[in-house]
Amino acid sequence: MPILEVDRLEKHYPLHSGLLGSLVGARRFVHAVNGVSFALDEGANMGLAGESGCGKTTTAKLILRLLTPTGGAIRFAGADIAALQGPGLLAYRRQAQFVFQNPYEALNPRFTILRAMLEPLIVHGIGASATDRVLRVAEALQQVHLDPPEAFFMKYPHQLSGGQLQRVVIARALLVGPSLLVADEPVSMLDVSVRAGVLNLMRDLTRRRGLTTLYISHDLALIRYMCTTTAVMYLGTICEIGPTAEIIEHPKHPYTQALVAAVPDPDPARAAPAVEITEGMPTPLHLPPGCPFADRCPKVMEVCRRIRPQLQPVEGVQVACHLYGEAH
Amino acid sequence: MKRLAFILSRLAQTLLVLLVVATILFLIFRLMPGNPLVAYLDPTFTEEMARSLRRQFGLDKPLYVQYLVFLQNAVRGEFGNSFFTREPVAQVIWNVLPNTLALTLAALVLAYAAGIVAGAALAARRGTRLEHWGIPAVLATRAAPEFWVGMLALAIFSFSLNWFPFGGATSPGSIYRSIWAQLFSLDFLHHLALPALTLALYLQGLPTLLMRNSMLEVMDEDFITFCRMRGLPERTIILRHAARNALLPVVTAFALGIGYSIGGNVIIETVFSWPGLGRTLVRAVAAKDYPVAQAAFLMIAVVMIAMNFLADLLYGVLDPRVSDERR
Amino acid sequence: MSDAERTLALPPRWAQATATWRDALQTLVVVARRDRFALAGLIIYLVFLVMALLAPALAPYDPLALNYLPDGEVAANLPPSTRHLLGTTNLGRDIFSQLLYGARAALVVGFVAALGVVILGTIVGLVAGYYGGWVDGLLMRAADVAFGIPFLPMAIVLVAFLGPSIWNVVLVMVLLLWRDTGRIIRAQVLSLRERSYVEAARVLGAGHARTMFIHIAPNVLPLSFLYGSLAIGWAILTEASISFLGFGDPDVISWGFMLQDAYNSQALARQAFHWFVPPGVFIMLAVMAGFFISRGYEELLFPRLRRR
Amino acid sequence: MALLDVSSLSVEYQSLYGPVHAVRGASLSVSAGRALGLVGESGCGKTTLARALIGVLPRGARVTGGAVRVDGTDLLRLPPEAVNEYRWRRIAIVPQAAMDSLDPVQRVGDQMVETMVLRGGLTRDGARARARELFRLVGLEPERLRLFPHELSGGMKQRAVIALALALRPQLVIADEPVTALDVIVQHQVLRTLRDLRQALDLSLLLITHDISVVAHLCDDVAVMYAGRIVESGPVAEVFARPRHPYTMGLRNAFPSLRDSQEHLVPIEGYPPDLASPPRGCAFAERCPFAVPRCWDEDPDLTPFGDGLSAACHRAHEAAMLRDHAAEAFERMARDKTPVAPPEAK
Repeated sequence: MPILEVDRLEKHYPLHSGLLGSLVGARRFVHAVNGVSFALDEGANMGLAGESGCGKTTTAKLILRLLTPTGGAIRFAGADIAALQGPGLLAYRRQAQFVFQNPYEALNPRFTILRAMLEPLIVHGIGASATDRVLRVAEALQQVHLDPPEAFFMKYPHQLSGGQLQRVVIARALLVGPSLLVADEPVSMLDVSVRAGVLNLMRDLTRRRGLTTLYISHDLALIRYMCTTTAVMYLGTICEIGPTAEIIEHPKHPYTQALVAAVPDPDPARAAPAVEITEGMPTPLHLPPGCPFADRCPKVMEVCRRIRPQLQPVEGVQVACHLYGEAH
Repeated sequence: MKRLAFILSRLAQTLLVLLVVATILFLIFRLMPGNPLVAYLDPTFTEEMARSLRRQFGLDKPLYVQYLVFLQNAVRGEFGNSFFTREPVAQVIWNVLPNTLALTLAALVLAYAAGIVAGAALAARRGTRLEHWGIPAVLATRAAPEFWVGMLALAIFSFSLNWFPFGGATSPGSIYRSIWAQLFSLDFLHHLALPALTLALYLQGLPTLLMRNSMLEVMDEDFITFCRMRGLPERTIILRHAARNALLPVVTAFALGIGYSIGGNVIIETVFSWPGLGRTLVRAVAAKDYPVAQAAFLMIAVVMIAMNFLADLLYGVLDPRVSDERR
Repeated sequence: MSDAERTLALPPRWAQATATWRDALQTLVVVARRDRFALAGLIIYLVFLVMALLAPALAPYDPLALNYLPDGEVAANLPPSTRHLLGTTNLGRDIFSQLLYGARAALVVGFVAALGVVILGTIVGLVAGYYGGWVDGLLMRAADVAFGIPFLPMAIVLVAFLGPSIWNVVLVMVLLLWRDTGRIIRAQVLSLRERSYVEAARVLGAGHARTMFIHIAPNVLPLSFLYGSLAIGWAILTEASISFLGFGDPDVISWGFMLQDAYNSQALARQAFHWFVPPGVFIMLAVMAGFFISRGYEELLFPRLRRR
Repeated sequence: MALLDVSSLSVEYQSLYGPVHAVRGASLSVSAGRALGLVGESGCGKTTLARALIGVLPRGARVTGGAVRVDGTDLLRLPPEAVNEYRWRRIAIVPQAAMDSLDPVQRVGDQMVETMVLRGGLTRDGARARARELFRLVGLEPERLRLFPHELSGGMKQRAVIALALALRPQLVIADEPVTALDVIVQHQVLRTLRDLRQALDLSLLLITHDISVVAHLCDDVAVMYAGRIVESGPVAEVFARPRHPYTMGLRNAFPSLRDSQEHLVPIEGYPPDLASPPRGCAFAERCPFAVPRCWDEDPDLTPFGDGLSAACHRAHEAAMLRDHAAEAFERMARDKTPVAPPEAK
């Protein structure tokens, strides 16, 4: 049974247009996440790719219960997490942890590293004594190669570099012994020369502990390096999902094709064939009844504007596109 | 269309605030210790007379009826008669309102014109001696009590040098054909000068400091750097790009500043015996003349909230981002 | 060295939460060192504090007592002399002694009102900014209304109804002035809430109260402190204004009361500058001290405004 | 002769903790019609360098040495009004924060017209016509000239700023991280617009970026910057295929590639040095697995190696051998956190 099941997940935000607007106008909604489904087996990892505004970060925050869904369900080990309250929620928070995009902001500027690391132990009541907790923190810091740990204890976040901070964030997430780790653009704020170190560290630690991992990134190259499965999101829906290698080498959905073609390659010899689509994703405000990508799609058909395509198996992956459907 | 919606929503908000302020006022005057009639009722009045008076003022009805009557009267501008002079309250208020508006607007215009120029100058002279001592000097004008500055001004310019009158808005015995004739008479302006300058001296601190901070901030913005990179003349950069953007927060402050200044009028008008709303309020409260006090207070609130609303609209015109804002 | 030994070698402060108060005081020292005006502000407050505490010992006369000349006449309207450093009032009271006692009213009103304003404003701002939604809407509409009330007129009306006492003056200020601090703190909390560390606190299991008071509050307290030092000035100024208008506490000698006394006793016409100049200067100094300290603090918090 | 020739440029700025040496004797040149990519990590001084070229440094920063020659004239020696002859007419810049580079309260078109009237001597009508033409050139509908900046999307703002940069027909455009804030697909399209413009207008381009792939995509030459200096430069294909500086070698292994499934990333251990107190020797020595004692004492100069290639490394002559060991050596250094013993040099 999969450990994490996301089932037709939806998150709609009401759009505020002032006191008067809400009285006269019909309420409008931003459809940030609009029917996302996927499942992760224990120990599996998946990359969630897409441009900014496609709903990938919202999906992550829904899974972590930082937001509550407006539709659909998220089941962790079979239980719906939307209903969790109090001790149940606390228990779930021990299971699901997050690595933030911006390590400079993920640590409270007024807490020392030690204090920040002790916080989850205090909240969850982990550790028999103060000394025991400090020892756990020291061990966790060592695991992310911050050695010797006590050299970092009394430091404030602004005294560390981005790479070191992200290691602290990872160590803190692992401190409570989670089984699910979600990482939102874990290296995009870091200098290029230290990115590889953090990526390798995350790969080693999650594999060794058998963690279920969800990486969220706009960078397909990073996802290829880190993940065996990939889902591509567009305007709040998954348009293609399957084994990473297949998706990147033989993208099926026109959007995936455009996305893959747009990635510049460090090797000038391997220029990818360009795929023409119009610039800029629309805001998820007026969702067309048909395929969300129809307006920008170079291969758009009449049916695309009427019927929203569902994910269906095509050559080892799942694609939501009418090009691969039965005749309409 | 968007702009109209913006204006309407601001208007709705403004009216709501006004309603709440009026309600608070009503409650204060009805629920505070001491019935509004206590001051009016003489101990020699008989119980019978007191009851008939209560009926006359509507105080025998339930509170919500009194409230509705109050609102209705407020909208119509009916506030009854003064307890003491027996004049209709509306008359009292209308007589002094032009004086207050003249004083406030004169002072505000002076203060903001001077403040914006001074603030821009302070920003341009960043790091110089002018800035080093100029800012504490401006702070001193904000810290000095208005009434004390007014007292000094009176003692020096009126009592000692005899340049200006000791107080009031017109010389005793002056008669004018219309209110406009009065407002633009030399005599009136002579009376206005000292209080308006005193008030302006106090008010200029806020726009001066804000304009300076705002200019400094804008001058560090990327789009100003980009103007420099394009080699635009410094004058154009400062006047057309920096100052226009820097003015935005000053306009917001103008809105809030009006609040403080109208409130502050209470003080200035008292010092200079200026026959305005503020002095009327102070005297009415001191004399427990509740109908006048209530009306004067409400009028001050109306003027203040209305000016806030106008400043809001002005901001919407100056900054194209505001009326489009979606949140 | 074993892990346990290493732990024990740590400084004893290791488990301390955050040193907000120590930070605030340390920052104050830093501010005073960097900025001569801020240092001047601190010194002004210290001098006033000494004046207020030692007023009975320092004052040569009872500030409310009528003094008589050796010939039995009331010592009214005397110019400054060695007997009466700043002369006497029209009723023969010693102005210098009144000035010393006035520091008491100023400091009590200033500090108590500022503390109240900042505590109320900070809590409102924290709660509104953190919870958002209807809680925020309600609190911010309340702030709008507070901004829609003309401050000084309302203060006069309330004090007139509640009775002329120094504590009513303080109460009125707290009721009306929390709005500025509240709005600023809310804006700050809104921006902090977007920072990942607040979300991190939630993901790590902290509840709402813990997130608000342990994780967010230390980050807005410097701002509260800044507004607090400004509020001291406003409160002193407001108390003076209310006293000047004649709604002050008749049993408490304040600088505003002295000015009212002078104004109503034709001191202006008599050119008795020795009577009405000193109290005004003292009010100004007290208010400026607050401005200077907050400005030094502001430059430290928002380096963009730094003069260099 | 090179269109732009920067030699030994140094820039420092005042911080609270004393002077920071942001650019420390950087040299590079751009020939007419060529595109040079300047790559480096954040904080390496590439943006400061660009701002020194256009002559608008941040407050507190000043040029402390070197020369910036355009067609042989040293801009740093010219009086300010003479510099304006070059600024925007010969060299224009698309700044790093292009998103925030337009005045928020003025229409985009007015800002373009203003520049052309005040700096290019055009009439208002002439400027308006040219603005429409420029907008079409960068792929924007001319109707959008009437909009305010906040009404444009990120990609459109970027294009508008590019159009503004082309307003006075410059020969060289400096583009500082022109696509960093944009989404992948928009990024791709803006880059293509830049490439098309370069061909159509015979522009020279100085492209500043942290992303090696973008350089590979768009540029003829590349200069690699580290800690305020250029450590290696030359034709793109040559430098990436056969890097001579260990930093470039390290970077090559530190990026994931989309089209390579079997790779293993190797980080460069450590962090760039603090430029408030730059090291005496080679700034990269601390992170370099091949550092020899000389590297710690003596800062190597940028030395030409023929074919337009230059590198600043004491061991550049052994580059071929070092390259073979690079992945392994960086890996070992990352694991052991100490410089590995350098392979014996003969």
